[in-house]
Amino acid sequence: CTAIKNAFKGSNKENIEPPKVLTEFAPTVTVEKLWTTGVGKGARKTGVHLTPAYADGKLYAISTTGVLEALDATTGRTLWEKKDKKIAYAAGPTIGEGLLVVGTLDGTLFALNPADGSERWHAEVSSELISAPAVDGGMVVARSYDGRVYGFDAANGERKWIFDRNTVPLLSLRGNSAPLIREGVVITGGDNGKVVGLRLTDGVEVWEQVISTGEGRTEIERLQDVDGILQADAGVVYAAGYRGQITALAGNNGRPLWAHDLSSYSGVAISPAAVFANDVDSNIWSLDRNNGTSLWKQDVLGYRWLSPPAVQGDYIVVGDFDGYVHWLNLNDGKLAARVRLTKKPIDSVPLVVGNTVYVQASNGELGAYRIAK
Amino acid sequence: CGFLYKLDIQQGNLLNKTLVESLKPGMTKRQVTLVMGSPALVSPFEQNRWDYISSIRRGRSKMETKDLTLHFENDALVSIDGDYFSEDADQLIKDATKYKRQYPDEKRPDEDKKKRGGGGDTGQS
Amino acid sequence: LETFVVSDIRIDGLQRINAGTVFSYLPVEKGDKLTQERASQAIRALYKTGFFNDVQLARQGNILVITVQERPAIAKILIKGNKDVKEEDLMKGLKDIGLVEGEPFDRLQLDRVTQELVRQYNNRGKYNVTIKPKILNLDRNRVELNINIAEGKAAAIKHINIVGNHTYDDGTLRDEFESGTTNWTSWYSKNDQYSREKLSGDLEKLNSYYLDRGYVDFSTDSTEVSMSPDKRNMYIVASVREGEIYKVADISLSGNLILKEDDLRKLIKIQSNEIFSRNKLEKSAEAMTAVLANIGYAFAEVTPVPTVNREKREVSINFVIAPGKRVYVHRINFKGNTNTADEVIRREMRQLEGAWYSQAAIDRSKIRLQRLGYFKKVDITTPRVPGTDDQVDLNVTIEETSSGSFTFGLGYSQVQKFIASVSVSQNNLFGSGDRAALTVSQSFYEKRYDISYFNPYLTDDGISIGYDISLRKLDQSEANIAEYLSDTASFSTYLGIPISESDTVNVKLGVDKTRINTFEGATPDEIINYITLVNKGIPTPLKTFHQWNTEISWAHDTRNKFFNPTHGALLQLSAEVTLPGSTLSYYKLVGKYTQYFPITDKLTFQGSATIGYGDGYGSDKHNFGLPFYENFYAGGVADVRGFKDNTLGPSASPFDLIPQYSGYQQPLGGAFKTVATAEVIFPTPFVKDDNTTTRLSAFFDVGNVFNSNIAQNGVLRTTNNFSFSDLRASAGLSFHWQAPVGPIVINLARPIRKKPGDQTETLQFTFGAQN
Amino acid sequence: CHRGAKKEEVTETLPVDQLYAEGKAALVDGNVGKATRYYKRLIARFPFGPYTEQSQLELSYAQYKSHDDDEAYSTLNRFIKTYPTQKHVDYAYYLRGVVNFSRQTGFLTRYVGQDMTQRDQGFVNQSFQDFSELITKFPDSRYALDARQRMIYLRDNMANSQVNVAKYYLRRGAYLAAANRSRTVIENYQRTPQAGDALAIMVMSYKALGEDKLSADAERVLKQNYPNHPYYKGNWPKHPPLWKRVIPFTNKNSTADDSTL
Repeated sequence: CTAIKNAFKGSNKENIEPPKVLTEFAPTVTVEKLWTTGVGKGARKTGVHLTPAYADGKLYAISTTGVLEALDATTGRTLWEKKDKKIAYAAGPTIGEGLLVVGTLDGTLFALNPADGSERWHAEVSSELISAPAVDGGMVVARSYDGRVYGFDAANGERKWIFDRNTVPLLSLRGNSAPLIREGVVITGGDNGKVVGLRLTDGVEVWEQVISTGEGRTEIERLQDVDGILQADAGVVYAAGYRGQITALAGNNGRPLWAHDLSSYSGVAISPAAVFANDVDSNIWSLDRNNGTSLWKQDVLGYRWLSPPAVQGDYIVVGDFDGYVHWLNLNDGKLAARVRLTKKPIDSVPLVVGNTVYVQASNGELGAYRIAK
Repeated sequence: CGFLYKLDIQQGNLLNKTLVESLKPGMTKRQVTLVMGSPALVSPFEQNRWDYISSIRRGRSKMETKDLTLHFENDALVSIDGDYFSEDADQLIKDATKYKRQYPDEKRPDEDKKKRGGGGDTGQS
Repeated sequence: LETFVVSDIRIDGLQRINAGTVFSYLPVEKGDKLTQERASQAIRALYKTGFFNDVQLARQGNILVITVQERPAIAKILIKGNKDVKEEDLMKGLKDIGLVEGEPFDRLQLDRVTQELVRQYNNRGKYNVTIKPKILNLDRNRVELNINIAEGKAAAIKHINIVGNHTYDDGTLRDEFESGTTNWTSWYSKNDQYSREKLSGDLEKLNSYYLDRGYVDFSTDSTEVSMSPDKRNMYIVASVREGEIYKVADISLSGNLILKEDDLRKLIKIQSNEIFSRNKLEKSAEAMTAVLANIGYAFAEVTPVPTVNREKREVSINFVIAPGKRVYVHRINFKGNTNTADEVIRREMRQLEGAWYSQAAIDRSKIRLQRLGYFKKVDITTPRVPGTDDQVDLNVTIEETSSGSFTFGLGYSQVQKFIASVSVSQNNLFGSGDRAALTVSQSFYEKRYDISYFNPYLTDDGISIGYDISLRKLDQSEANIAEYLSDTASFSTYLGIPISESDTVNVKLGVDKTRINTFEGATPDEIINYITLVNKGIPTPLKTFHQWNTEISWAHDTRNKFFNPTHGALLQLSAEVTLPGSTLSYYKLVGKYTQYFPITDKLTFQGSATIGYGDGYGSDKHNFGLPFYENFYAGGVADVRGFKDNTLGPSASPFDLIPQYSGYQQPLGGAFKTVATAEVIFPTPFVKDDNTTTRLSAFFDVGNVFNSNIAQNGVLRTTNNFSFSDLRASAGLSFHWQAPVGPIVINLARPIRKKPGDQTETLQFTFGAQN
Repeated sequence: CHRGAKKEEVTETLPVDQLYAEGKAALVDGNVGKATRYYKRLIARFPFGPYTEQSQLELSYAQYKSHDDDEAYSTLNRFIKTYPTQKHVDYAYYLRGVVNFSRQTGFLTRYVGQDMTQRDQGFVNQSFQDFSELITKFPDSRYALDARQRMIYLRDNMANSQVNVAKYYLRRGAYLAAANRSRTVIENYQRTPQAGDALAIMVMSYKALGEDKLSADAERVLKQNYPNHPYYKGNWPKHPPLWKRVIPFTNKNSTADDSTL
């Protein structure tokens, strides 16, 4: 039933590996499509990854064509929306401390009232905001495209601190790592191949750890971004870097627990026992959370430019360049189910709430799927 | 015939009064060149005589020549005699505008952000 | 290898290189004492020759044994898969590094080549390139080199974002950028192809955009260039801080001014309490440097030094003037003149050797050389004379075009239909600077034989002399003019006298004989009656007119280029009058004025007006007004475009008695002509020669011919006097191309104001013939 | 494989001696294009051996004959570097000089008598240096004599071009320029006839500048070295009178035709 289109007909002219063709298989789990809707025109050509945010039954989603929408999570109906072509929403949204925080392409951070979208405060930063801000402990932390990390007081938007020793090389990969806040420490990855831990209250650097060492003669060989999704659980931080290693670090002092050679630009997902990531050739890897040894590797979706993975119950959810959403079994990586959301690439991480997953494609198409028990 | 256009023929040095007055006997050739620049005429037959000569014939008028002659004895300036044209700014401007009505926005074709260096591609020596 | 005296030297392992060659490079001979230091010297010397991969020194008794391993020679180099970089460029690149067929092959060079090629492709935005060199060993110590290139596609810029610009939005700031996002013209303009030089150029433009509008504190904090993981899309983000607008406080001049202060102040393009603009500062500094260079200070430097007062938001500027030494020109050398004689170029130079340096004279010389018309390119460089600090040489490098043209065969012109012509013309005859042309042309209605010769420098001051002999048999009707045959023979000689740098007066003396024969029932009555009137009332089909005439003309030419000028004007006034003893005594006054000025650095405006007026003079025995064969005509490819050639203006009364001629009009031309045109010249798209050979323009023409004087029942009368309503107008596009075969003109014109009966034409062209 | 290469390129299979013979034959009967191709393939296929050295030399001659001057010049330079002690290497030096020498006597000079001293002197200097290298390295080579003749011709050429300019400036009244140009001729080309002209011009220029003493010095030297210089006959340097210049097609624009001696 799923028509297979090889979009990369001319890929040898592009001198890139052609994407693997999807083959038929018997799904081992039934996936129920709840609803799909469109949020503006998505990210268009800005190369930004947009993922919705969920809070008490409501979904909040944005588009760089100036659309911010609140939807009912179960039915997909639009509750309220803000439309202004001049404001290119690109970062977030993030819910927290009673605020709906969202960043724009011209460097403005908005804190809105989640109920109706009215503005509480807004602040200026020095460059584009394209990764979701973090809200916790009375603070809003945002990372701007020029590598600076800003700390704002959640109550009134007053700027508390800036961390700006996060150098950006001449050439880097598009995308920034979204900061995480755990136990009073802000954790974020830099384009210089390092992960850094800052104190939430005053932004002073607590620890710093190199994930990827980009050596090489040309700028291309020296790319070393840590742009992907970071995960932190039980005091351990998991991060992946381009041309680097998947590393587990101690949250308090940044000491590396284990590292596994794997180059990834999209980041990691974690389950109680394993860490999942897809490498630059879109093979999906599962590593043991304690020692980093690889459990399984699934290459059936090779070169399909996969989105970062997300864990939904016993399955991994991931989108690909052709608008397909794939479910794989957590323990052995076998393909479990496949649904087609749209024809445009899905490059942002799916949002899992309970046993429902919300997937947003780059053209703004947003779909909700539930795994039938 | 009366109104034929004749090219201005200018030759030789044009000196600045203050510089000439700062010449003192006993200076070496090196010092003189620093002050006055290189002499226009040094005869191959008399190395120790420098002539800061200058001649100008503007349009159809007669040619005037003035010559400031310097004599050296074993590399020391001995005598300075003769006369010279001193630099007169207005006259210079009048001569130059003959060739070029200043088109304000027209960049000289071979001039770009290169260092002035006489516009030449070989840099300062 | 302890030291010993070398009794003999033996070399093993030689194949291609003969022993003699090695000995000639070896610093050690028989009988020398070979120390350790001399040995390593020998090895280094042999490696330097580039012939050997390995050199070993050994001792057998007192014989020095050198075993060498020759580098393999390259038999063949094959390159596959290169599209962007052409084969010859690649081969040349390899040649520069030393990888040439027949030369020794060095593995180290190969790595350098691959690296260099990857860098070249990255610079063109092709980041997915892979280069795989393969070396095949052949017999006789030779190798074959295969370089396979997989270029991949160029990465395209998808997103450019400027953050922090509040006063001016992204759109205005980015329209002068060279880099841009993909749009429909990208396939040609390549604006979406990322390159660091282009980006730094764009950021500099951004910087000067703000500095030219008073934002002294403007700064670009950071620029990030990033790419998508599949290396096919590029994203550029620049964050800026605008700062405040500043005004200019006071302006002062310091240093050695040379000129009077208020002369220099006149050149300053910015006044106090105007908004600060770096561009105006630079323009003022440039103007002052130009004036100083014009009067001999070639190395003058004028630097505007701003001092910023942050509180009052004011900047006071001090122009520091450093004139440097007065500079003299030592030698003027010419390069590239394989055909043109040295003197032909030197006489155009306004700058003399031994004179003080004058940039004005040099620029003027360059324009004069370009205006000669037989140099494709003229470049003047002024390098310093080594060992002096106040003397420069002037190196003039010229590129000669084929100054002659030998056109034989068919030309086609609207006016003359098919022309079979043989014409030899040389505007730099054997490099002597003289112009000579011989034309024998046979066309549908015209037989023409001309010989002309012109020597621009009869005297050293530039008095020129020219001769012109021509015989022409013309059936006017085919040229859309009234139906009669004219047969003229003429000889003229003229002197050109320069009266200033841009003005020349020409005095011409000519004699010609014109024989007109008319055909009853075909030639319009007006002409037949006119001839009978002139012939004292006796009608005759044949009439010969003799005349002596002299013409004085004045040309004032300040155009800054020979073809497609952007500045200056061309004014030509001429008065021709017949001398006593001619059959008819008349005079003809023609004035043509063309003015060019740039609208923007890409668009140039050209406006031109032509006025012609002729009439008889003196006693009525010879005074029959302007004879019809000397009438002005209007309309045509180079006149009021959009109308058939020569058809504007008064025409003869139609012959109602001969049916097939009924609609047929015969233009008579007139004694008064006014034509005006306005043209905007814009760069020709898709042509990369910056208007040196092509010219595309939109034009608006207006004009007509009036008061044709005709004879009716024995009395002279002028009809169609001037009236505004009779002026015709047209607009359209005109394309000029200096093709190798000769100038080609194509007009696409649409008449706007025309009257019934006008013969119009939308497409007009001439090629291969001066019409 | 595509039909075009059916006839296996003959130069790929011929043994070395036949390849050389074919190339030589082509060169002898003037087919320089074929000769060049054969020699190039021989050098590429057989990078060493007696035939290779000889064909490198003959390749440069073939390229020179087909007016491929730059190519010939670099082939010769490569030959001299690779076989500095080869027995015919003096011919290579000699041919290198001839390549630039013939470059400046183009088509027009022979048929129209264009005076080459009036034209670009770039290659003249290079050719002069190449010949002088031959004479210093191989004084008794059989080409040395011819090289010396050509050097004299080149020197004469260079001196003439300087004198022409000096005469022009003298005529225009730029006396300092004329004097300085003559000075270069006197210093660099002592024993040439042109040095006489230069001295005469210097005498006239200094006098016109009112430098009678300097003018007298110059005249003394002129008298000693060139007693019967036309300067003494008056009306020198001769310049075609106005009535002659009025006649079309007579102006050669070269003041060389009335050169002295």
